This record gives sequence, structure tokens and C-alpha cells, in this order.
Amino acid sequence: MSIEVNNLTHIYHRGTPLETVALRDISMEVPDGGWVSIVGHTGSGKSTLAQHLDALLLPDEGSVLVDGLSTDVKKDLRKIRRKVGLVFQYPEQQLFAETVREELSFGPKNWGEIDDIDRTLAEVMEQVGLDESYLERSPFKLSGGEKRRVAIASVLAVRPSYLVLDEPTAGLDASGRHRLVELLSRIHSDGTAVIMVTHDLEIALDLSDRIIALEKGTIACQGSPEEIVLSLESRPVSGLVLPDICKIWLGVKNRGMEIPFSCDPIYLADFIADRS
Amino acid sequence: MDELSIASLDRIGYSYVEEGNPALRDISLEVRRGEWLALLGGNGSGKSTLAKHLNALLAPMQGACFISGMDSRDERNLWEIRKTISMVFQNPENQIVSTVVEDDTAFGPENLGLPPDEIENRVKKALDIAGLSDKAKSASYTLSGGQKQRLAIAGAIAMEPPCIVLDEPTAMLDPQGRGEVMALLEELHGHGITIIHITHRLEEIRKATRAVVLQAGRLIWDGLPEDLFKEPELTSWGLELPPIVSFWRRLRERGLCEDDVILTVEGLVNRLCR
Amino acid sequence: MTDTTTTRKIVLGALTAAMVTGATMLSAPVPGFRLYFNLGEGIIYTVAILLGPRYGAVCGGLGAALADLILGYPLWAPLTLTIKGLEGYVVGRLAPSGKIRAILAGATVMAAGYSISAGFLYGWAAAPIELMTDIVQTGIGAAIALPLSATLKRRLQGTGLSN
Amino acid sequence: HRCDPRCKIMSVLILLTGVFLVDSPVGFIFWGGLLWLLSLISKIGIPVLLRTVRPIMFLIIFTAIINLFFTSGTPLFEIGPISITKEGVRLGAYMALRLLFLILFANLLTLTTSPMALADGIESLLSPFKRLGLPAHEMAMMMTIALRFIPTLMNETDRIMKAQLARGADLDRGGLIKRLKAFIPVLIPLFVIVFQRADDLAVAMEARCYRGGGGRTRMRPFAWGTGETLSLGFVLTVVVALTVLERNIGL
Repeated sequence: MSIEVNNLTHIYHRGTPLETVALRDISMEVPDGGWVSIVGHTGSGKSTLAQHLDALLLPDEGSVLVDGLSTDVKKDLRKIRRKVGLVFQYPEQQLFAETVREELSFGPKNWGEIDDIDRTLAEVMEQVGLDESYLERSPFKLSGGEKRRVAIASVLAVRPSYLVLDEPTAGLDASGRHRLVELLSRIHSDGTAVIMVTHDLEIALDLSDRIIALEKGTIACQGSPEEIVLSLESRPVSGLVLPDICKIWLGVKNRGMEIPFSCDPIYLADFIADRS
Repeated sequence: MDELSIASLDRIGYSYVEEGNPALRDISLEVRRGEWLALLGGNGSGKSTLAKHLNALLAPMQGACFISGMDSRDERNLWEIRKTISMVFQNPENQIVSTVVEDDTAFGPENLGLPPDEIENRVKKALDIAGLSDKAKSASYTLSGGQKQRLAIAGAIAMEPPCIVLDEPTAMLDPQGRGEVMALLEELHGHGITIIHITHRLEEIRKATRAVVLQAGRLIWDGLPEDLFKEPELTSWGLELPPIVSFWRRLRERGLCEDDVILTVEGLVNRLCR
Repeated sequence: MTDTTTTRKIVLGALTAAMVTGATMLSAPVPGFRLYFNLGEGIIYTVAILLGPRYGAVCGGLGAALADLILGYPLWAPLTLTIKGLEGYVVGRLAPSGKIRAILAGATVMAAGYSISAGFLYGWAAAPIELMTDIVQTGIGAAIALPLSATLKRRLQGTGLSN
Repeated sequence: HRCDPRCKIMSVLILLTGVFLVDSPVGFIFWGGLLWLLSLISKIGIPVLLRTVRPIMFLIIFTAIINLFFTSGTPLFEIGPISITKEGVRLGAYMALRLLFLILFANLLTLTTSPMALADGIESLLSPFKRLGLPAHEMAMMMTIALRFIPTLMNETDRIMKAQLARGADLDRGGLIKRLKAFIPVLIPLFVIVFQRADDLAVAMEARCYRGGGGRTRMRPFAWGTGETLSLGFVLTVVVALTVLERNIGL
């Protein structure tokens, strides 16, 4: 079970003077339960790719298969959207319901899966770290960070196998970002595959098993975080700047120290201190 | 009144709801001309409320706020204060008024009632500084996030204020946009404009000449940016250390770095691999 | 800070007008006849009911006229400005004493206005066809506006966003 | 015709009035000539101008046909219940041509003038009525802001629609009422965004010293020169002359 993208090409405004190729010949795979990050500069096509994973856009060429279902088959589109949850950038802007409970029930109702809804909602609320008293509150009266968590919960409420998030940390302050990372790690360890679309290389390197770097609609490099850091050092990708801590790791390593890959500054500092 | 002072806050306090927790308590702060002041704090620390006082969008409930000697509580001073201190907000999308880049830049000067050629000169100059000259005739919605925020800054500098307050101007931008805006701030500071930069990102304060920290509406720290990095309490103030700072602080704890602040990749690598 | 309210009124009027323009443009129009069914009417009625006659007039008249200009029917823009402006005003004015009545009155203004204009522009034989499309259009508008305005009113209460 | 938008708006108003008074084949030929002349002056080629009519061609044909069939008078010939009358042919042709000319003149204006310039022109033309309580400046300001935010709001609508689609909403299935209802979860967030944005933008504008139309200047002031007076005079004279001439020859 996995999401497979084969030679995907997407063209906006085909056949008009505005024609632009947003994605060209993309092939990638997201295994069940994995954590894949798609990184790249604004306009690299990463949001377009995210929408393909949820069958909100359809390929001009190539194919997208979700657990064997192709987005080319019209009658399977809803099944695919059921399996994949997509959290858009600034998802709090999509909230509309009178209470959090109603907001979270929107998805299950649309899919006709309302048996046992109370238990599901309780589970989801725990996953996003909000206590159940929030269910009766108006989503419009929550703080920014809480709104975002409710929005993510509203996508989780149908228990998707794959959770795609477009810039989940955008606009959050340090502590909000910290809490969001914890939340995503919890969702992932509960067995949901996470696909994170972000320009925040630091978070991507820290959390994912595999990273795909896009540049102008094509894959510039993909691999494990360590491979990505090494690749970006030898061949930079526009708009992707290596975090300082990775540059330090590279610098120390290039001067001949045997040092394991890590983005954790405390680990790296301790390792170096122990060695000297 | 001190000639060198551009903004002077004298024990100000402010609350949004009566009875509620005050957003600002007893804050005194003197901003001098030519400074680059980094105003730091986590969510809810009161930093945006403080910013709105500097532009007379809010008037203090207790204490007094003087901008270039003008009392912000006096409504007659409103427009002179807004000419003295321009303001740039977090979301660039919600500051751009006009479809065409140069028309938007002209909005402020037009409000000031300046003669047409003067407006045109200022618009040209502002777009030039902001690096948007080649976009002057473009539609504002075609710009990237960083360009939009630079347009908002151009709109502020076209009013030629001696001081600009920027309220988390990089919060909604990608790393490239953040870099563009930070470079522009450096350029503005070079032009002699006083900068008050509100942020929660410690990595953005390295070029500042002074840093102050707000927590729960109180001003709790005031000093040089490099001294702030040494501050042991830093993490409990709702500020997150950039990884490079955590790294340096850990090395310092482990006795590998002496007391001098090294926060560049090269500096640290050189120190470690002597 | 006395001007805050005036500035905000201008901005809110402009943004609701932009919503109407967008909603009108989103549905592919049947060329020329303004025979395009869209959500524009629904937004005009909602704004008029929530914010009153002035906003109704601005978003209806300005918003729909801008759509005419942008879609390439400038000839109709002045007519639309007047007719839909009046429509929004009437709905907003009468809404406090009954939403359905207000929408019916607004719809009458709209249908009469466009039918008469159609009579002048395309000949009187065309007027009944215009009248029919207008009735469908307002029906769609009412179906959107009645539930939308009710829920918006409730949901925005106390969030500082309601007017 | 790259002149003051006020001049252009007034000219087109005069032209539109003139078109309504045309009532003979000769008249239409005159007007065709005038249109050709104006398109030459404005450097918009006739082909470009005609292309703007293409999407509305349906309407012009429709106008012709509906008047052709539904006008009573002296029958020319009859096919079953349908009769085509002499008056019908005449009225159908006139209505269609009149509409064509109206559209062409209006399009000539929008082809040579940006919506922003139009907004400014309208503001200036209406400003004498300010004393009667007509908010000319506010209207132009609103038009400017609305134009600026149309693309932004449409992008946001698209994003919200996709977000609800991803949550299983179905915007294109079911009966009309069901589909309309499905739009409510899209429209509510849109309204919330608009209210929030109105607050933010108003604050940002005041921070930039906006305080209404009084005391404002503009970067590109209007320049009403002799050129403008002459062209307006020219248009007026030609239209009056054509109309008078047509009445005397055509009847």
C-alpha cells in the first residue's frame, strides 16, 4: 500500500498564452506509514504536487496511484480523497461551523461515516492536543494556534491513511511551531503516513525519512535527509538554503572529523565536546 | 525633550478589555534616532500592541507616549505622528491598496497632499531602494510574498519618515522572502532611518543595534543583541533559540568556547577545528 | 481616531463588491445576455441583509458593474450599476421587516430594470426572456442568502468581526 | 485618443446617445464611417475592435431573429404559424445594428482606458455633485480597492473550495438546491476572511495617513488641455451633424 507518482506532468492554462508547466516528469513514492517531505522554493510546484496526491488536480501526463487506485478513473476520485487527507496552507481559513464538534463532523458526514462519531472525535481531539470541552466551542473564538489544530483535526476525523500538509508551520511563532511538530509526530507514530510540503528545510530534515526537493517543477534531488544535505552542498537548489546547523555539520565533517549526521545542535555540540 | 529621541514611552499601560489582563504594563522606553531596535517577545507578549502605540493607532491608557516630542493622546498630533513613524504590518496582502505597484507606492504621499512631481520622485526613489523599479508597472498580485512585503515597505518609505516600525514583517514569508526583507532593512538603516523591528525570530536581530524583550506586557530586558544570546533565561521568555545559538551555548557550557559570541558557521567551524 | 469607521466602511464596501464581482465571474456566462446564473445575487442579498442598504447598494452596483467591465460587456456596466445598486439598497432597507419580502422587492426591482433595458436594447419581444432568467437568478440568490445570512449572523457574533 | 479619461467618457456618452437616434440605412452608413474614423485615431484596428464583439455575436443575432419573428405588420411571407413581416425585417436589422454600434463604442472606451483610469475619470466627473452628498471620492476608492482584491479573493475562493472538496464536500453532484447548499461551507469562510481583511486594511491605510478624499493629491493629475476640448467639441459636432443630416435625408 502506497502512493505512487509516475512521470507526472501538470500544465496550467493549457493551450492559452498563459500556459505554464508546473510539474514535469515527477516520479516518487510514499510508503504506508512513511514520512516524506516535499521541499522547494515558492513556485517550485510543490503545492501543485500536493493537490495531485489528493486528486484535486488531475495529471496532464503520467499517473498518480493511491493504494492502487488511479486518479485517472473518475469514479475513484472520491475514494482517493477519502484515503488521503489534505491540509491546506492556513487551514484555519476554511473553518465554517458553529461548533468544533460540527466542524469535525463535516468530513465524516460527507462520507456517510457517522457511526461511532463521538468516539472518533474524542480520539482526534486527543491527537491534536485539545481537551473535549472544546467540542462545544465556536471555532471562530479560538486562538490562532488552536484554530489550526481544529482544522487539522477536521481532516483527521475521517481517519485518512495519508495526511498531506501544505506549509503546516506557516505564520506560527516559535512555540506554536514547536507544538505543531509534536502534533505531527504523534499522528505519524499513530500509523498515518505524513507528506509535508514545506519551504522549511530545517523541519523537513529533522522529521522526515525521505525528502524530495523540487526546482522549477522538476525533482532536483531526493533521498534521506543526510543525502539531501550532501547533495545540496555539491549542487545548490534555488530557494533552498541549508540550515546553519547543517553547514556546521558539513564544515566539521569536511575538516576530517567522523561525525554522524544530525540536525540536533545539542547532540552535535556534545559529540564534538566528547571528542576533544 | 531630547533632540536625539524619536519615541519616548513614559510608563505606559494598555488593556483591550476593562478588568482583563493588561496587554502592556508600566513600559518605559526611549528610542533614539538612528537606532535599529529589535523588539522581541512570544505570542501575547504585547509587542504588537506596543507597535500600535508608536504610530498613534492606539493611545496609552496610563502614562504617555511622545513621538518626536508630540503627545500621542492629543488627536491633533495624529497625522504628524503618522508622518514621523510609518508602519509595516505582518500580512503584506492586507496592506496593498492598489493594483499597480507604483500607484500603491504613491498612496501615502498622495494622502499627504504632496505636489505630483514630488510624489513621482519619491515613488521612484522608494521603489529603487526596495529593488522593485523593474516592477513599477506590474500588477501587485503577480508579486511573490517577499516582493509584496518589500512593496509595503516601499509604500512606507515613500512618505519619507525618519522612523519605520515593522510588526513581524517576515512572519508570513518563505526563507527567500525573509532574506529579501532583512536585506532591505539593512539598507534602510544605512540610509539613516530609525528601525523598530518587531519579531519573535532571534536569528533576525544580529544586525540590530539594540534589543528589548517583552513578556506578558512587561519590558524585561534591554541591551545589546550579542549580550541577549548569553542570557540564561532566554528560552523561558517564549523565544526559541536558533539552532546555531543553541549549539554555541552548549559548546560554551561544555567549555569549548570562551565568552566571545561566535554565531557564524565559519567562525564556529574554525574555532572547533583549530 | 474618528476616521477609522469611515475608512473601514470604504474598505468593507470595496471587498464585498469584489466578492460579488468574483462570484459573477466564476460561473461561465452565456455571452452577452447576462444570462449567466451565478452566486452573485446570493452575495448581494447576504451583504444587504447583514450590513444594511448602503453596503447592499455598493456591493450590488459596483461589484456587478465591475464584472460587466472585466468580462467585456462595458455597455451594460452603467445599467447594472444602477439596477443592482438599487436592488441591493432595497433588500437592505426592507430586510429588518422580513428577509423574504425584502428579497422579493429587490428581485422585482432587478427584473423590472433589466426587462425594460432589454426592451430598449434588443426590442420588446426579448423582454419576457430576460424576465424569466432574472427570476431564476433571484431564486438562486435567495436559496443561498437566506441560510447564509442567518448562519453568518449567529457565527460572527462576539468574534469582533460582525458589524 | 490617449487623452484625459474624462474626455473619453463624455465623448462615448454622446456617441451612445447618438446611436439611439439613428433610424435609417444611411444613418448606419454614416455611423460606420465615424466608427472607422475613431478607431483610426485611437490606433485600435477595426479587426481588434470586431473581435471584442465575437462573444456577444450570439446576442446580436438573437436580437435580430426575435424582432424578425415577433413583429406584427404587413406579412412578407408565411410558413405555417410563423410569419415574417416587412416591419419585422426592418426592426430586426435596426435593433441588431444599433446594438452592434452601442457595443462597439463602449468597447472602444474600455480598450483605450484601464479600469483604474475609468475610476479616476468617474470620480472627477462626479465631483461637482459632491455638494449634493454624492460620495465621488469614496466610490472611486472603492473601485480601486475592489479591482485590487478581485484576483486575491478568487484565489482564496478556489483554495477554500478545494479544501472542502478534500473534506468530502460535493459541489457538483445532486440537484440544484443541494449544490447551492454545498456552497455555504465555502462562502462562510470567505466572508470571515473579508471581514478580517477589512479591519487590517483599514488600519494599514490609516497608518499611511489616509483620511478620506480631502487634501489628497494625485501622482498623475488630470490635464484637460485644448486637445481635449477640441476632441470633445469635434465628437459633439459630428454626432449632432450626423443626426440632423440623417433626419433630413433619410425621411
